[in-house]
Parts: sequence; C-alpha cells; structure tokens
Amino acid sequence: MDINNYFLIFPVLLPIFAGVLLMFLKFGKREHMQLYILAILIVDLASVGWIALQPEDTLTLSQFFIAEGLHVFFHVDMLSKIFSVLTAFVWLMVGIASFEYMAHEKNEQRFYCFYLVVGGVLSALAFSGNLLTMYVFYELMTLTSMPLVMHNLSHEAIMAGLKYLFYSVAGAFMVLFGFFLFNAEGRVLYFSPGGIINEANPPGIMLFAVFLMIVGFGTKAGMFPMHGWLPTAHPVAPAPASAVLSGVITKAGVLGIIRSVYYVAGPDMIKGTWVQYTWIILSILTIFMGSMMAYKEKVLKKRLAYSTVSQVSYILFGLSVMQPVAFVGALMHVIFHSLVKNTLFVSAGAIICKTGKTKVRQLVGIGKEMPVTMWCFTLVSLTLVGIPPTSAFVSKWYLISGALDSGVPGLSWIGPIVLLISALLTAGYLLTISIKAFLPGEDYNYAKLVNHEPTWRMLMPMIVMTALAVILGIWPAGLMKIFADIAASVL
Amino acid sequence: MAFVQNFPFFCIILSMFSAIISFVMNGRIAKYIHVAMVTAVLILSLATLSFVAGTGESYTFMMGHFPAPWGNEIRIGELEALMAVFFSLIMMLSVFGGMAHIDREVQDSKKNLFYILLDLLMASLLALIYTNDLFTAYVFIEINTIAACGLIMIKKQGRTYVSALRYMIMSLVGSGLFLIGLTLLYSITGHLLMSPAKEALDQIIAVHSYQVPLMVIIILVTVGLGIKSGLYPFHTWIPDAYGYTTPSASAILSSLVSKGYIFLLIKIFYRVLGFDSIISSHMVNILFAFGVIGMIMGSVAAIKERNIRRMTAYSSVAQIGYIYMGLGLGTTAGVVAAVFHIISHGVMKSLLFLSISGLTEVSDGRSDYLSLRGAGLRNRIAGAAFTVGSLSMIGMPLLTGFISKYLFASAATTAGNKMITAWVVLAISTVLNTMYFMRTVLTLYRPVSAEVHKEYTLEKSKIERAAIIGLILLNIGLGVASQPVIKAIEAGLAMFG
Amino acid sequence: MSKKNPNYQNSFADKFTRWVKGDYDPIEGQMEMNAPDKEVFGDERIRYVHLHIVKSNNYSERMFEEGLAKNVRRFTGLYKIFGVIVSVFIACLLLWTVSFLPEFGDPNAPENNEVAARYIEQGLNETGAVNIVTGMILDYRAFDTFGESCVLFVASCCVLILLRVDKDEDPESRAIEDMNDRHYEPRNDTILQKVADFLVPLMIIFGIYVVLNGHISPGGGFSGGAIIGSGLILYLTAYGFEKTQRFMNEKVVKALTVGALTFYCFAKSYSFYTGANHLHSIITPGTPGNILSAGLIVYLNICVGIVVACTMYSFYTLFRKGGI
Amino acid sequence: MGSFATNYEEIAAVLLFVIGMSNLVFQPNLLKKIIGLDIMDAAVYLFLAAKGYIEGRTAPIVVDGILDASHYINPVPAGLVLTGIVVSVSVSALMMALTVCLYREYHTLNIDEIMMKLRKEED
Repeated sequence: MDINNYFLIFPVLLPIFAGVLLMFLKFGKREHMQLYILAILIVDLASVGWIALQPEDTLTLSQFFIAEGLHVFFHVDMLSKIFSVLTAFVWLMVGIASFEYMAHEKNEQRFYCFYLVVGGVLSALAFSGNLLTMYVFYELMTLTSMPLVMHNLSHEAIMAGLKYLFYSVAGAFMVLFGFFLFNAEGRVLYFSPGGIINEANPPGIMLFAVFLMIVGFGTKAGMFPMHGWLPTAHPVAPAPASAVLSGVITKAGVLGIIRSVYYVAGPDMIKGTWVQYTWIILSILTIFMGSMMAYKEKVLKKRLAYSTVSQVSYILFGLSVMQPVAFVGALMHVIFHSLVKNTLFVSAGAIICKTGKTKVRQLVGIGKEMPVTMWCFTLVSLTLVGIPPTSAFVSKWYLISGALDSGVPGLSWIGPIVLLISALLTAGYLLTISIKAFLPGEDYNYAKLVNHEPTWRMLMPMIVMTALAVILGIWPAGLMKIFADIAASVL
Repeated sequence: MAFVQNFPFFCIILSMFSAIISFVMNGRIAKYIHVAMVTAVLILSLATLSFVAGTGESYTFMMGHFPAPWGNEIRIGELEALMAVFFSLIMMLSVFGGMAHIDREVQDSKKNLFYILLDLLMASLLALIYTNDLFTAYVFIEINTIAACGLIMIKKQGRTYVSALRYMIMSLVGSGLFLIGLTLLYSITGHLLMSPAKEALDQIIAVHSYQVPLMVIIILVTVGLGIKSGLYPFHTWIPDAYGYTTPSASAILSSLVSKGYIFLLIKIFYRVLGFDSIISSHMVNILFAFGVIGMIMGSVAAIKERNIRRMTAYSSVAQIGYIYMGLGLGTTAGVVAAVFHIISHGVMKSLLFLSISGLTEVSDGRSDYLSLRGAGLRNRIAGAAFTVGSLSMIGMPLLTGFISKYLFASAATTAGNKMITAWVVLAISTVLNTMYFMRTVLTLYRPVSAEVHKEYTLEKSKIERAAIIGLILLNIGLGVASQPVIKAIEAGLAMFG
Repeated sequence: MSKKNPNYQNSFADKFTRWVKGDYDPIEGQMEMNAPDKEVFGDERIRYVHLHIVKSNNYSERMFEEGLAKNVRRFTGLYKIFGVIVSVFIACLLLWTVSFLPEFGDPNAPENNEVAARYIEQGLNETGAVNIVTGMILDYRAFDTFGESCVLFVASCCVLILLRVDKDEDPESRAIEDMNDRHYEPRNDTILQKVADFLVPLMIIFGIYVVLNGHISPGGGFSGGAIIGSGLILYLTAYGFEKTQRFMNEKVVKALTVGALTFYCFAKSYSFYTGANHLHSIITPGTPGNILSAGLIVYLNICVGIVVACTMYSFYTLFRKGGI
Repeated sequence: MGSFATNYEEIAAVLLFVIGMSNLVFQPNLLKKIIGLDIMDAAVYLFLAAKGYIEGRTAPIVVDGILDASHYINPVPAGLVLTGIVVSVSVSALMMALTVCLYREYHTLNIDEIMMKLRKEED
C-alpha cells in the first residue's frame, strides 16, 4: 500500500477541513477570503487532476472500518475520475463566478464554508468503492448542501430546505432498504463493472431492491415521483447554489444509479424485467412533464429548474435502455448538461444580482444591457436544444440511436419521439428568452439603456464553460472513446 | 484471586461510602467527593474491563465468606465492566455539564443531599449491573427509584413535585410486580441467586412442570421492569420527569436510570429465565410490538410538542422503543444492537439535555420555539452541541446514531418475519425524527434582530463547555470507531450464556 | 374546464397538479415551525407571547377550565372502568398462577432445599447466631441488608430535601412552620408528661434489649430501633422541642447516623474482602448464646438500631416542624 | 388446579396485592394511594410468609441445640420480609413527604384537581 493511495483522500479532506476552518477564521477584507477559497479550489482541482492522470484501477484505500460490516472503501476507476474532475472543475468555475454574486448576500462566509465542504464530500462520493461508502457520503452531501439551499433564512427558504431534506432522506432510506435487501441475500456490495450479481431471472426481492435503489437515487436526479424538491429549492437558493445543485448534485444521483445498476446489480439482471420498463416509463414521463412545466413557467430560475428535471431524465432514459450506445450518450449528456446548466444559472444569477429581474417577461431587451452574458446564455441554449453540431446534438443522437436498437418493445419508439418533442419544447422555453432579449421590438425605448454587464470575474467562468460546451460538441471524439470503454466494460 | 478482581466491589462500596460521608459535609466538599468518587469508579472500571477482556472469561465475587447458593454474589463479565465504564463516564460528563446550573438551582443547604443522591444512584446502578442475586437487584432497584425521585424534585416547585409523584407511582407499581414475580420465582425454584435459579429452572423446563407460573413470572418481571424503564404504554411520567428538573438530573435520568433497568432485564433474560424460554413464551413478540408502537407514537408526540425539553423527553420514549424493538427481534444481533443503542442513546440524550439548558438560558428562560429563535447564534457551543445531537439522532453517518440504526436494521435481516416491519418502522421513525429535530435546529439558527433578548447572561462556565465538547467528541468517536465497543458487547453477551 | 367551478382550489385535481409542479406536497403542512411568517419583535412580540402563550384572557380561561373539568370527568369515568378491568385481569392471572404453586406448608416444596437446610444446620456454627434469621440477613446475605439500610438513608435524604425548612428559604414559610409548631405542640400536658415519665424509660430500655438480643432471641436492629425511636417520639410529644433538642438535635442525629453507617460499611467491607479473597478473618463466632458472640452481628445490630431510631425520630420531626 | 383449595394464604395475599395496586394506581386521593401502596407491600410479605411456613415446625430460632432442618421452618422468606419491610417504610415516608409538599402547594389531595391547576398554570 504505497503513499499514493493515501493521497486519494486528500481532495476529500482538504475542502472539508478548509470549510470547517473557514467557520472560525476572521478575514479583514472580503478579497482575502476569496483568495483563500480560490486557492483551496485550485489545489483541489489540481489534486483531482493528478489522481485522474494515474493509470486505471490503481488507487484503492480500504483501511477504514466504521463498524462491523461498515467498510469505508475508496476505489478509483474511470467513472469516478470523470465525475471527480467534472465536480472539481465546475466547483472552481462557479466559485469564481459566485464571488461577485455573493457580495450582495448576507453571511457569505457561512455559504462558502458549506460550499467547500460539499465539494469535498462530492469527490468522496465519486471515489467511493462500495455501496455503503456511497450511501454514507450521499447522506453527508444532502445534509451539507441543505444550508446552501436555505442560505437567506427566509420562511420560504427554510421550507424549501426542509422539503429538499425530507425528499432526500426518504430517497436515501429507499437506497438503504435496497442495500439491506441485498445483504439479506448475503451479497457484499463492492462495485465491479458489469455488476456483482448479474444473473438472469433473479429472485423478485432483489429486483425490488434494485427498483428501490433506482427510485431512491432518482430522488436526487429529480425523477418523476420524487422530483418535487427541485422547482421549490432552486428559486429560493442563491444562484451559485442552484447552479451546483442542478449542475452537479443531480448528477450525484445519476452516479448512484449507474453504480447500483451497472456496478452492483448488473444489466443482465434487470434487462427485460418490470424494473426496466417502469424505469423507462418514469424517465420518459419526467422528460415530457419537465419540458411542459418549463414551457409554462414564468419565473426564470424555476424554468431552468424544470428544464433540469427533463434534461437529467434524458440521462436516466439513456441509462435505462441498457444499450452501449445509449450509455455513451447518457454519460456525454452528463458532461454537457452540467456545463450548460451551470452557465445558464450563473448568467441568470448575473441578471438577478445586476438588474434584480426574475420573471421571464421582464427580460425584454436585456441582451442590450448585458450582451456578453446573454450571448453565453444563447449559445448554451442552442447547445442544449441540440442544434447540430453542438454538444447536446451529439449526446441526443447517441441516445436516440441507442434507444432505437435497444429492442425494448414499444418504448424504444416512444422514447425517441418524446425526446424530439421535448427538444422542440426546450427550444421553445429557452430560445424565446434570447430572442426577446436581443430583439425587444419597436416599442422598446433605447434611451434608458444602461450597461449592466458584470465584471470579468463573473464573465470569465461563463465564457470558459460556454466555450468548453461548444468545443466538446464539435470534437467529442476523445470523450467518446473513454465512455465507449466504460460502456464496453459494464455492458 | 487477582487484586484487580476486587475493583467492582470497591466501586460499589466506594460510592456508598462517599454518600454516607457526604451527609455531614457541606455542598462544596460533597461535590468534590462525588467527582473524586466517579473518577475513581471510572478508572477502576476501566481496569476491570481490561482485565476481563484480557482473561476472556467472567468471574463471580463472593460478598462474604459463603459460596454461591448461600451468600450474596456479584458477577463480573466484559459486558458488565463495559456498562460500568460507560455509566460512570456519562455520570461524570453530565454532572460536569450541569455544574453551574446545579449551583444555581439547588439550595445551598441541600447541595450535599443532591450529591448524596447522585452517589447512591451511582452505587445502585453499579449494583444493578454487577449483581448476581435477584433480591439484591430488588433492593438496589428501590434505591435507584428513590434517588431518581429525589433528583426529579430537587428544584422544589409544584411541577416537579407532581412529576416526582407520578414517577413514584408508576415505578412502585413496577417494582411491586417485579417483587411478586421474584417471589413466585423463589417459590418454584427455591433460589435467589441467578446461576442456581437458572439450573433449577432448566430442570423445571425439562420436566414441563410449573409451566403456568413460569410464564406468569416472565410476564411479571418483564412488565415490571418495562414500566420502570418507560416502555411505551407506561411512558406517561417521562416527559414531566425529564422536562422540568435541573439539566444534569434530566440527562442522568434519561440516559442512565431507565437504561439500568433495561440492562437488568437483559441480564435476567439471559442469566435466569433463559433467552430460549423467553422466545418460546412469545414475550419477545410482545416486546417487539410495544417497542415498535413506542417508536412511532413517541415521535408523533414529539412532533406535536412545542416545548423543546418535553420534545426531547418524548424522543427518548421513542428511543426506548428502539431498544425494546431490538430485544424483541429475538436474535443475538438484536440484543447487541439494543445494548449498543443503550450506550449511544445515553451519549446523544445527555448531550441534548445539557445543550438545551444552555439554549434556554439565552432565551430568557423560555423553552418554546418562538422564544428559542436564534438561540444557536447567541450561545454557539450549545447550538453546535444540539445540532450534533440531533444529527446523531436522525442517524447521520459518522455519528453514533447511524451506527445503532445500522445495527438494528442489519439485525432485522436475520429476524425472519419481523424484518419488513422493523425496517418500515425504522424508516418512518427516522423521517419523523428528521422532522422535529431539523425543525428545532432551524429554529435555533433563525436570525432575530438584536433588540429581542438583548438582556441575557451567557454562562461562561468552562467546565460545562468542556463536558459538552467531551460529549460531542464521544458522539463522533462512537460513530467513527465503534468496532471495539461492538466486539466487547458481543464477547460479553457470549459470557452471559 | 374544471377550473370554472369555484372550489377548484385545493380540490384533488388542483392538489395533484400542484404536486406534479412541485410547489405543493403533502408533508409540507407538517413543517410549520409554530412561528409567524414575519418576525415579531419588541412590544409586538410581547403581545404575541401574551396572546399565544400566556392566554390570560378571562373568558377563555373560564371556558378552558370548564372544558378541562369535563375532560377530566369523562377521562376519570373511562379510567375507572379501565382500572376495574385491569385489576380483575391481574387478579385472575395471579389466582390462576397460585393454583399451580406448591401446596401451603408442604415440607418438600422446591424452596425448602439445601439452601434453607444449610442455613439451619450450619448457621449456628458459621455465624454464631442463635436466631437463624438474624444470622442469615446479617452474615450470609449481609449485602442485601446493607443496601436496605442505604434505602432508609436515601429515603431520609429525600425527606430532608422535601421538608426541611432552611435559613436560606423565605422567612414567612419559616414563620408559618413555627406557628404551626406552637399550634400543634401541647404545652405541659400533665397526663401526657406523667405517662411519658413512666413509659419512655421502659420503651428505650426494652428497645435496647431487643437490639442487643437480636441474635439470640426474636428481634434485632430494626425492631429495636423502631421501639427506641417511638420512645423518643413520645418524649418529644410530651416535653416539646426545647427539652428534646438538648440531647437530640440535628448534629447528634447526623453524627449517630453517619457513625453507625460508617462502621457498618467498614465492618462489612472487611468481611466481604476477606471472604472473597479467602483471607483469614479475625472475626470469630464466639460461644453461641452470649451477648457478645456471633462475631459482628451484635455490633451490626446496634448500628442498624441507631440508624433506624434516628431515622424514625427525624421523620417525625421533619413532618411536624420541618427540621430536626 | 390441584392446590387451589389449599393455598388460601396465597390466594388472600394475591387478592390483597391486586386491591392495593389498584388503589395505588386508580385512586385520585393521594393518601389513599399511599394506603394502597402499603396494602400492596403487606400482601407481598404475607405471600412470602406463607411460602416460608411448613406444616408443624417452629420458628428458626435454635432451642436446646437441635440443629435439624426438619425441625424449623424455612428462614429465607422471613429474612426477605425483614428486608422488604424497611424498604416499604422508606418508600411510604417519601410518598407522605411528597403529599405534604403537594398539599402545601395546591391545597388539595386530589391528583386530578392538582393536574387541572397545573395545566392551567402552565398554559
């Protein structure tokens, strides 16, 4: 056991300790605190990157036992590398962008300490190598990200935070049930590609366990029966919090589902069972409902939240058809949607903190006032809608083609249709904003036009993420190779 | 006979003697005597624990010159030693954590009596843990009851008198039932010491005689001790008793006194009646049912409650339901989980009660939600303590509550038809816990503008803060490294058999 | 379109749509924090507390009381029935059990086993006590007995906490106590005093006799101590506190109790220690039948007698005037 | 059902026990509660004494040196009774003291009225 394995917990412990330390530190000037946070985030990203550069399946940490059978086990494979790098990168970007936004809020120090802690917990979540470790850090993530949601402790914020908490606790308990049902069958749940059980026609109790896990992790991913917390939590949370919530923390649910289905249960066990059908139906429902809601929604951040609901269900749909191509598409959509949605929320935050406008109809002509922001907004909207050759086009193409030759009776046709409809709706609810923003019409009076453009600290992350989203869409080959390897290993 | 083997006897006699000698001391010296006594008991029990764990087998200690069936005896195994360590530790931390409040709320002329009660409580708890003789157990149950009643009414207000009276009535009924069950047991076995009584009972069971008295004995003993430990249908005295006395007293009552009875019940199950006959008499199912109902109803009552101390008291009704649920599973794993929950609930609940006192004193003495707004911001350490305790109650990972919930759930996996029920109820009660504890924590951190509660005096008592921090660390430590404790519990239960 | 009808609000369909939208969910009702949506401060808050907590509205109080009384009446009605049922059930259970127990006075019932036999046959030689019961409770099972005197001790501590009136308490309760005392204390009741003159010495001497012969004849520390205590109480009733407190005040009681218990504690720890470690004990049974025989038993009886007498006396005085 | 007819001491003790316990629990009057408590304890002692008795034997006090188990009754229950009496004495003294304090506080001995006054003073 060489020292590198212990280096594995460095990106976990560093932000957590830094955040806890931040609770007690006193900074003379705000800039000092921001420098501190920036340094922590950069070091975190660097260490995660170093870990990502290590060869596959070498880093393992299995020293810690919490109790009998409670084995905290860290193991790094390709999936965890991707998730951890994505998390660290987004954390850095949103962190930089949030400096300006949070300057308008109270007790930003408390916000940042929880922000850092959640970052550390998320990388632990990515590195966790068995289901129990994953569950432990999943709970920790819920409890530490709740203060982000209810940062300004108004009544609505607290209600939203409690709602978020209850949904997540209920989901986490479903996961724990599934875990114990597996235990009752005498299984040890260490992740291994392709599943450790992975037998055709298993006992029904284990199918039920897998279903419980899917729904439980689907809570974080905003899948239909348990999606209720998303639209409530996002509008009240500060913009950076909602950005990471819908950009990364929903993906934690996706990671959980991938782990429990493809690394514990095994696709062969689920393929063609009622579990798969229910899962597909639920995700399709969520896609459609989310886009409809977003289309009808008037508040900008709520609209973005509903769009998250539907977009994350794209990913779930791609996972649920159990087909390599669709799997690749789903993973790519994870990356793209995370980048896109963070950009969207950050720009929404810029609009809110600069002009204080939250409703969609107030945004008429906003493009003239903050052009760069709105250009980023428009570009990523185009990307999300999936206009060729942008990124989401690639992922959706893979999703659809995978679904088509997955051979699931009936659903393999309904799914793509719903995807296309929802793509149109996406265009409807995102591009209208950009159009109104740039072409306000004749009655808009250009006289009282003031420039509300935020400073570079807020623009730079937006631009970087937008550029990344676009570029990855145009040259997706490298990513695709990695994902194809993962898909080949699990399916 | 190694000298270490005398230590449990020294502990009991030491605590009794310190009580006797404190009768002529003034309050301050009595306090010092008590602190020294508890520290000594802790050290001696640690030595005993290490000794017993080293030899790996239990031993009996004659109280007098005469061997087992004739003279009194105490029996020391790993589980008993562990319990003694834990009880003395919690006693010490609770007394430290409420020291300033004791000085304020107890009259100066009665402080020494208060500490006498604490000493005798310690003595009776130790005797209940160690005893190998049923009638000794009865006598020390009475000491325990009276001392606990004294702790309840130490504040001398009408409220506390009434709660002390209700407590006395319930526990007198309990000890009456226990005593009559004891008498029946004596009349069919002819023994009062545990091991000979068990041998006699085995013969009786073998020849199938006295089946009805045996069943009635099981019922009477279980119900009696259940009443005294606040099992659900008999829980009505708990919120009053815990809710209105001085913080140290409520911490000790909720985390030690009732647990002593439960431990005695476990010991009687194993060492006298035999766990198999308990299972065959379906007593476990009854305990399971009552525990499950208690888990739900206690949490529901706690949700309805608006007074934070009473709410915490109701939550201990639910937690005692957990313990009986674990017993009722009827498997060794279930009993291990129950014993571990005895420990972890003691740690959590004493932390909660101590922190609540720190929170109410910065919200001009009121303990309803409206007045408690922002108390966590006014008294930071108490707020942090309450938060940690609540998270542990909810079962957040890396805290001790999670370990006990995990143990319960994994014990349920082997419990056959009770599995699903146990899990569902665990989940429901966890969500309910989340409701009321999180609600309270958020209320504590609700910002209020400065002109409310501008006149409060934050107690800067170093020793209380040290004790609270110690309890927090104990929570985290038990949550992170619970392996040795669980191992010790399993070994001790194996020694029981 | 169902939105036409007026009570569409929180009809099921509306709730369902709002739940799907996510801005309503069933448990949210549970999450109210018993706090107004807007913060209330200062006088406003005081009024709030006044309204919501103090509830000092006269009418509402009266209504409250009546409702409470009705509740209590109904509750007690149910309670009585419930009580009768429970008692009858327990009675039947226990009677059923009794019918399975060994017969009354049966020589070979299970409890007449080797334990009792050894107490009887070896007791005289091993403890030196002619009264086998005394030998048993003070030598074989002395730990129980020590615990039992601790029960007495802790009970007297609790009664002290409850009833002793202290200097640091408010003076008027003190005054009330004294007034009651003067009111209840019979001054110079000749008949009583004459009877007491005659009886008290007898009682105390008899009590001492019972204590000292506890191991030879029926009796022992507890009965003798009770007799002595009643003698003291009689003296107190006859002659009042001034005379009694010349020889029986709080200091004396405390000193006697603590001294007796301490001796008891040390003696018994010595014998436990030696017994458990199989060391030679210097305590010998002596010649049975003498007063100074049976090892420690006679001294323990004396200690117990002192404790019981002091406790009885202090119970009486505490109940009567809140102070020893 | 064999020994039901002969165990009349035990039957009386059991009935007394139930009477005392129901008084202790269900009587609203505090003093009657205490009386019930004493009845309950006395019933247990009667039960023990009945257990200890053996037909045609004398009390366990050695007279003219006869050391034969067949000559005396069982001494153990007597010892238990001795121990138990003191316990019940202390408990009833404590209950009495509580009653006195409650009467001084609320000027009534009825537990229901006390609870009513209590609820009123806390609301």
